[in-house]
Amino acid sequence: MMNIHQPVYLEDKLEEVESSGKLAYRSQTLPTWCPGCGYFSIVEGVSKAMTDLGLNQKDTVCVSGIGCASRFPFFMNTFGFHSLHGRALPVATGIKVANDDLTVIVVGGDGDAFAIGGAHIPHAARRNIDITYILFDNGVYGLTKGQTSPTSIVGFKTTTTPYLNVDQPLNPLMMLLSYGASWVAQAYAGEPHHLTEMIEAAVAHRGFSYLHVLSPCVTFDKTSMTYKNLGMTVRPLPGDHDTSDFAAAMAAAQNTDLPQLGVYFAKERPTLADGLNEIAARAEATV
Amino acid sequence: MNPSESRKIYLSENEDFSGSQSYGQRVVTPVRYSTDSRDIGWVEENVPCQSACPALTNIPAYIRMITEQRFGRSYELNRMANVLPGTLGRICSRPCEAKCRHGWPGNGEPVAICHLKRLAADFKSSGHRINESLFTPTGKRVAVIGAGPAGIAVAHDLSTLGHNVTIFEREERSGGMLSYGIPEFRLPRDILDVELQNAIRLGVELRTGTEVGVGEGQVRLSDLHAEFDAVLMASGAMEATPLPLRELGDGEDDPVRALENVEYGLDFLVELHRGEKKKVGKRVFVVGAGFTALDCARVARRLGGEEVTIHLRTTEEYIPVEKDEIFEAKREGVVIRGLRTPAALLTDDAGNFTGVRFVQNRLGGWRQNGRRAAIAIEGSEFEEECDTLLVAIGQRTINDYLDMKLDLDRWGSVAISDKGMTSVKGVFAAGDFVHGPTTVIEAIGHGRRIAVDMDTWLMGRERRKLVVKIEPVEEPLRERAFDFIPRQEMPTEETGKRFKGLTNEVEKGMELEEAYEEAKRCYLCYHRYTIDVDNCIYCRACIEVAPRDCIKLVEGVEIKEDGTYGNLLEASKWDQVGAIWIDNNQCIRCGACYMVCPTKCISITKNEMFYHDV
Amino acid sequence: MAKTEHYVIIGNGVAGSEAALHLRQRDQDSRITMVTASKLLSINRYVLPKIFSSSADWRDFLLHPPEFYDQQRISVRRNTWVTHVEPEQKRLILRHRESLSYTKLLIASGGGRYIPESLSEFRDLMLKFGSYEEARSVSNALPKGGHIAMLGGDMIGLDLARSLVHDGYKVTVVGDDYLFWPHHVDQEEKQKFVAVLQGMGIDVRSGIGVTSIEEGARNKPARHIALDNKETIDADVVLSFCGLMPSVAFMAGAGVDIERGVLVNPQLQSTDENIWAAGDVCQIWSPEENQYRFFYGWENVKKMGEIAALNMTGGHESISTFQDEKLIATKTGQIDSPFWQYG
Amino acid sequence: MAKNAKQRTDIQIAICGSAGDGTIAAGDILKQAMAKAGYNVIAFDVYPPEIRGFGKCIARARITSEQVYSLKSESDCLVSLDDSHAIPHVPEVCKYGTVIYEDTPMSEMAEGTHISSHLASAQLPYGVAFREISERVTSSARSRNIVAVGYLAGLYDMPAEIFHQVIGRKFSGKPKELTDSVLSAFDAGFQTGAETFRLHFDRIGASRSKSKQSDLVMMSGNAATVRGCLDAGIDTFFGYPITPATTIMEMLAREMPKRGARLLQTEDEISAIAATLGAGYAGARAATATSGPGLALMSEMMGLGAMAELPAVAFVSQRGGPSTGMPTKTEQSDLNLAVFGVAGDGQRIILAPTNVEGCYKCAGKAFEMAEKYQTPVIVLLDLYLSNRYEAVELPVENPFSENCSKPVKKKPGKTKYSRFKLTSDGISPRAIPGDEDCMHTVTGLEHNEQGRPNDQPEIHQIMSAKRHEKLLTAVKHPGITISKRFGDKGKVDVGILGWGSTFGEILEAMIEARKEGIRCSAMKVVMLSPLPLGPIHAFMDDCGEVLVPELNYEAQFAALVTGATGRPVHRLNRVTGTPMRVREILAEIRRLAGQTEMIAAE
Repeated sequence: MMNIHQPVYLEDKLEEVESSGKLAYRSQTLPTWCPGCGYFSIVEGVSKAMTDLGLNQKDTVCVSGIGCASRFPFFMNTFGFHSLHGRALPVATGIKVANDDLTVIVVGGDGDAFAIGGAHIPHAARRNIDITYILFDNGVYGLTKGQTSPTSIVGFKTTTTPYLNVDQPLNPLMMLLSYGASWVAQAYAGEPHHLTEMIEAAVAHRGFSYLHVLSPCVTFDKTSMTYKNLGMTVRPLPGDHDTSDFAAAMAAAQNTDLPQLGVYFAKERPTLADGLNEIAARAEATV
Repeated sequence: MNPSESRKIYLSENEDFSGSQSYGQRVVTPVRYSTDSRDIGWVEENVPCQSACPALTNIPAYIRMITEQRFGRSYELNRMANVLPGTLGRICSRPCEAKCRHGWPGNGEPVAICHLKRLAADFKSSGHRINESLFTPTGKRVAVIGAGPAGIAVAHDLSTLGHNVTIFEREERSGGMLSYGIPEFRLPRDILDVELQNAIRLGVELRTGTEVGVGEGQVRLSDLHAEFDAVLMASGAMEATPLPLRELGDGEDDPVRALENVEYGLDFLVELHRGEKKKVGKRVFVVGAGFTALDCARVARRLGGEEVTIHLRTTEEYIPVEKDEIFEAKREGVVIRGLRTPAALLTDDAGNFTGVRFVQNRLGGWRQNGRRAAIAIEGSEFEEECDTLLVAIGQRTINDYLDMKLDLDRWGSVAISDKGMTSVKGVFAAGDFVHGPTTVIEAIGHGRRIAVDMDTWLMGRERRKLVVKIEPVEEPLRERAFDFIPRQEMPTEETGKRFKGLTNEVEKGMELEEAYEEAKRCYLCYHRYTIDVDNCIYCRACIEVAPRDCIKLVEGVEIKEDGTYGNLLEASKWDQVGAIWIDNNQCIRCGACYMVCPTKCISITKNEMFYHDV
Repeated sequence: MAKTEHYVIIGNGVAGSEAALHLRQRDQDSRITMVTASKLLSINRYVLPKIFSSSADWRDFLLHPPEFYDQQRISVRRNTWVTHVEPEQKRLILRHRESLSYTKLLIASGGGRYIPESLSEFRDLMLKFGSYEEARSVSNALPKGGHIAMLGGDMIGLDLARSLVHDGYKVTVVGDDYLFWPHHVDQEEKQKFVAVLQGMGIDVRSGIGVTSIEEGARNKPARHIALDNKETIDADVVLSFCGLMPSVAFMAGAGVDIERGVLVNPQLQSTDENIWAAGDVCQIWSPEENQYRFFYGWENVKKMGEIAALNMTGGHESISTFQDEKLIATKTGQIDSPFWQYG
Repeated sequence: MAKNAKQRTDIQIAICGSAGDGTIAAGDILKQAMAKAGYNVIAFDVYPPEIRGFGKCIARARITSEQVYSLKSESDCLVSLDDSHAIPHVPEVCKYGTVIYEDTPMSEMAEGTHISSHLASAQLPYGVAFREISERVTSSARSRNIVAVGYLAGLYDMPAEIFHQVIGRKFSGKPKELTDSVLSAFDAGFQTGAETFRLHFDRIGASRSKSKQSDLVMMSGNAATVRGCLDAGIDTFFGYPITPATTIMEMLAREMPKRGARLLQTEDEISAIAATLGAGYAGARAATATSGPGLALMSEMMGLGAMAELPAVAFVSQRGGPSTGMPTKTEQSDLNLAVFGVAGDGQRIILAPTNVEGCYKCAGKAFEMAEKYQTPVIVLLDLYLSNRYEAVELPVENPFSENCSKPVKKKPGKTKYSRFKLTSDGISPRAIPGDEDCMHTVTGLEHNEQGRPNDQPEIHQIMSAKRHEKLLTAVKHPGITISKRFGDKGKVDVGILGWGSTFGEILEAMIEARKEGIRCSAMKVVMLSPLPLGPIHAFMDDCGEVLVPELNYEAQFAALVTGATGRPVHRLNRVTGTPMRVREILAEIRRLAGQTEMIAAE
């Protein structure tokens, strides 16, 4: 906390925020998440990233399913689609296929993604649809008041695992890497600066980009993925990490005890649109 | 000064004293000294007790020391601003308590700041040693006229700054009004004398029994001016204001001085404390509304006055005396009657004083000093009998004893410049001598500022400057439950025992436990909670745990003319929320937000404002 | 169209209630709000002594039934304290931090029990008898035929004493300075009136002071009083009746003139043109006597409520007729006082 | 309490706050404690869909000495934990009723935003420093709700020690400091309440009569459902969280492992019902629980269950629809989905209890029926019933049979086992994996007696008939009342036909109407598919007019009855998301009884 004795003057800060333009990406509705929720950093991160990338609000669609994180589109001043539980990716696929020029950002939680919607992710990833999937992982069901989720740790006590969770949690990074996602990274809600950088890079990536965000649930998780625990364990990926090395990415993704933040893997390859264009081209060729 | 100018001072490298805390390249404690108008403005606005104190006593700091049981340190923190803590802890007029955040609507009662000051003095160890930071001797010589609170404060400060000081005092003892005006049952003399002695022990020469004037055996101002590098006038306001009687013709003698059993309260007290034997009759009237009037009445009760009545021009509501003091006087049997002004003093055929003719008043408009005017009602005169009359309607300064002509202001007091100097180069003035009768703490506070001005003039550069020392605090030091501790009452002597002599102190002092409890009540307003906007994710976790309406979604802030901040402009819509900000005016320093912030973007700093040696 | 007035009345005693009625009669379109610290609608406090002789609940002491207020469109904000008045903004700040704006304000907050400073340290050992709740706690603390000691002996207290003696309780009055307050009686008259009280069965100890009040010993009545003539009194309940102290603490800093009470002209208007005062809280300028003075007694207070209402709605009437304020020895050898005459 | 022991008790207390104020938790402690103290309690909580945020929560509890059937429309006491939400509810407080509110708000309030300015003259104000008391005792404002409960208990002379037990149990397993802190908040509130000068006239009087043997237990409809499952010997449960059914799984998750039974939270409703059918196939008593949207997802699997004749129990707690609708509001609009929501002719058994005790009965009987009739059984609850609390008396003896499966009588090995053998009652003897020589395959395809896929016209005709006819015998299933008539016997002017949670209000309205001299009676129908047509016909024959009140817009039950009987009925439909009001039903009864002028006279 060496910045502690740097003076902070409200007037200067307000001026800075005002002139950055990030407020233009927010809707007028105050987010309804529990105070302290890591999900607040979504709006903050996406707004800042969109500001920095200079994205036009009207050309952007935010899509989500059902869950705490999926409230996100309501708090953004962009096009939004709040769809059904687990079905955000199919909706986003439809939008992207219909209009390739749109920037589509899908936001979801761990339950929405890996439980009911688990079947959809592999397909979105392998098709390399040019969308950004920001997954806020808090390891618990918040909207239904605290049940176990696919990323809950073994030994986690919830209302449906009163004798402690015995199921191994998923490793989403390894899953996504193995599903063939072309850009995979990890960030932490407690480090908003880094999160913003990652969102910027994810949106800038051409193809399916998956950003895994560790985000504490302050209401239903007092023991495992808390700010305190994560704050002590997260660290950056080593400086010499090679983002084109799949094996290195898989190896880094295995370290779940000390989650590493940064870009694990990035590789350009043809997108769904490219494929559709290619099919169109082949079809044309048969005429 | 426009805001940008006052802020530039802070930006200049020379004014940042942080370097003085370094050891090699490593900063030992991340302390910063700021002279930025926004930081000074913050303290003035947010530490209401300190800014209400004419001496700028660092009140939260010394109260905090009491909770840490460091009474000596607490006493020293007091002494940095006010050289007589044990004394002021008993008789201060407490402008701080009137402004205390704990006393704001809805917050309960103010912290007993004054009593705590006394308790720090009471409880400090018998082996306590005083800290002074000393400058090297300058060889300059300064004469101080008057050993009252202002004179003592200046003498002390100038002596630590390395100057050679001599005090000239008319009376046999130093202390001025403290020694001669305040009764011992409010201020024991052993405590006063030790503190006075400590204030001037660093090489100050005290010449008591030495009167400045033009008469035989008196010291002349012009001689002092010639002999010393600088002279300070601090002879106070020791002349009683004459009683204006409606029915007194022009040129008639002042009947207060002419009649037996009629006397000015100030003279009554001064003579009493010089050791003269004073007597009062059974039925005593006191006219006047200040501390002196109250003291006269209470002394009169102790000297055998059975029916002691204070007569006010206005009403109890509007007199500048602590409510506690009024209550104690009433407990001692003093009666207070309002809305009456003496019109004439009555005598019998033999010319003996028999009573007073009063005129009934009604309340008039507000006067500039925040008091009410009283307007006499024509034809409403009535008479009341009494044996002794004490008149204590005010005091004034006199300067006709000087052999040099000093320019006067329109109220007849000596005029001084921004830099404390009179119209004569090298002659300064401080305290009641300048302002007329005020309070002890105002005299001390003014004295300290004049001392800095005198030093600057003597040395040709500023060697002491008002700064804010900003220091990080690791954790909140309070709990919300502390806010519900009731104000601890000062135990007082039983009324029956009070009248055994004049020296039995009425306020008996608190027990150690009560002192801790009272100290815990302090909000520690000098703690400043700041949000790092860059790192904030606007999650409102802090607002959720806030005990009151103290953290706000903000879209702007008022900037005042002097560059300090005014009110926060709150935002209700998400796209206008520029920052989440802590309204330090509402903040009661419970620390709940600090504990809960997920991105650790809230920091606490201790902001202490004082005169710093450059 | 003229702006609708909002009359706010602080206090729901006789003056406040009377004023509310007259305000409604005079101004049908206005809003009327009464603010009171009590949890109850206005109680007829003059019949409170009946609490000792009947099993009635608070509804039987109401001045008007709840429906009355609904019909008259008078909102009574109970359990509500005013902490200060801001005449410039024309609003009140309530203790629970809500504001309440008015166009015209009537202060009828009455008087609270005054305890002389010399007795203040025994404050907690003396019960109050101003409100229904206080009266109920006195009646709960007093066993059948029990002994009640009254310090002071003002007319309010003597009224209660009369009633208690009638109901078979033992009453001792210890008083000198405040005996017969607010009537001024000289020593000779005092002797005469004390004799009347004695005749009623009230034990009056005149000219004697109280040294201390303590909790009673085991198996003794709850209170033990030591007198300065070395006598002692054991009583179940101690009440002090040393006159009233106007309840004006909330007016501090408002800029409206106050001495002991709110200072008003004979039209009951204070020094703020939108603020009036009536009842035991106001000190009225008396041109004849050239001074501000209090007027007590049911008839007077009621009249003040009416006149305040008249003047708040545009009238210009002065307080002129008052009940005779003298303490009277009646032909039948009894005594009478405006305090004891109520409807 | 002894001083009022002879007085009847009928007090309704409403606690209103914002989500996050602990309103529901406060109401829970109150009703648990009062049931434990021996009172009849009916309670129902209303809360918003967000976890936190700013939605309104109300917990209402009616505490009585006599048996009653619904909440009153007027409460005797309102506790406000959030004035903005509570102010609209002030008018529901009766004359001389009390309003208890926060007297030390956190911030300055605009004029008219404090509840004290909204009280009618005849309502009694009790301002309490909830926040300050909580902060003083626990250093945090979080326990305001507990202080409020304590205050209520103190004010109404409720037994503090029972509250202590309830709080202790509620916080068991939590750190001791937390429990102590909550208890001290309760005590501080209690003391304040006990010291408060009382102006109100309603008192906690006698508890319920001691005629019955066992203790009353305070439980919600969902809890009773769970008890029914457990008493019926549930083996497995698969579920997916959805309001308002989630608590069934939560409670089972606590209880089942204790008995060696297994519960799994699956990834969605589709896999939940699939797993339930799989477990049923394997011979387990298996169930799932969901709400309307989940039932919609399960429709496909329900069809499989009907086709493959697999036992499964689905508890469906209805909420406001269609689609996501109003997750925390009650409605009875999934009747059509439950009855008709399937691809093809896929009838199944549907039970709809009318009160908390009925939840227990229907839950247990559902397992018997599923097993006996080899079909999915839907127990149709709704949010008002799931979350409503009543003090119920559970039978001392377990009323459910352990095994109702029609056993395979043939000696194994002699003839080939036909899983779907045609019998006179349509029920085939059923074997499960593990039974010797009874191997077979179940399928969603149409199949013959052996279970082999077969789409011959006559097979589909015969098998369809078999699957429907076997269900008709369910109306005679022993030990369950599937319909019942209340009120006047013989010919009546007005008859009210009701189902589900609304029947409580129907009963209260019918009782009121009879007091007014209207001849009327009411009939509840518990089995909605297949309908008990005999009793329904008999009832309708006796009634001049028939009224069907229900909480849906489309009059689904009225249409069902009309369709089945061919007789017209009067419909009364409300979709406010709240229970139907007694006075609305009463007004309709009066109207139908030709007494409209009486209403006008009022």
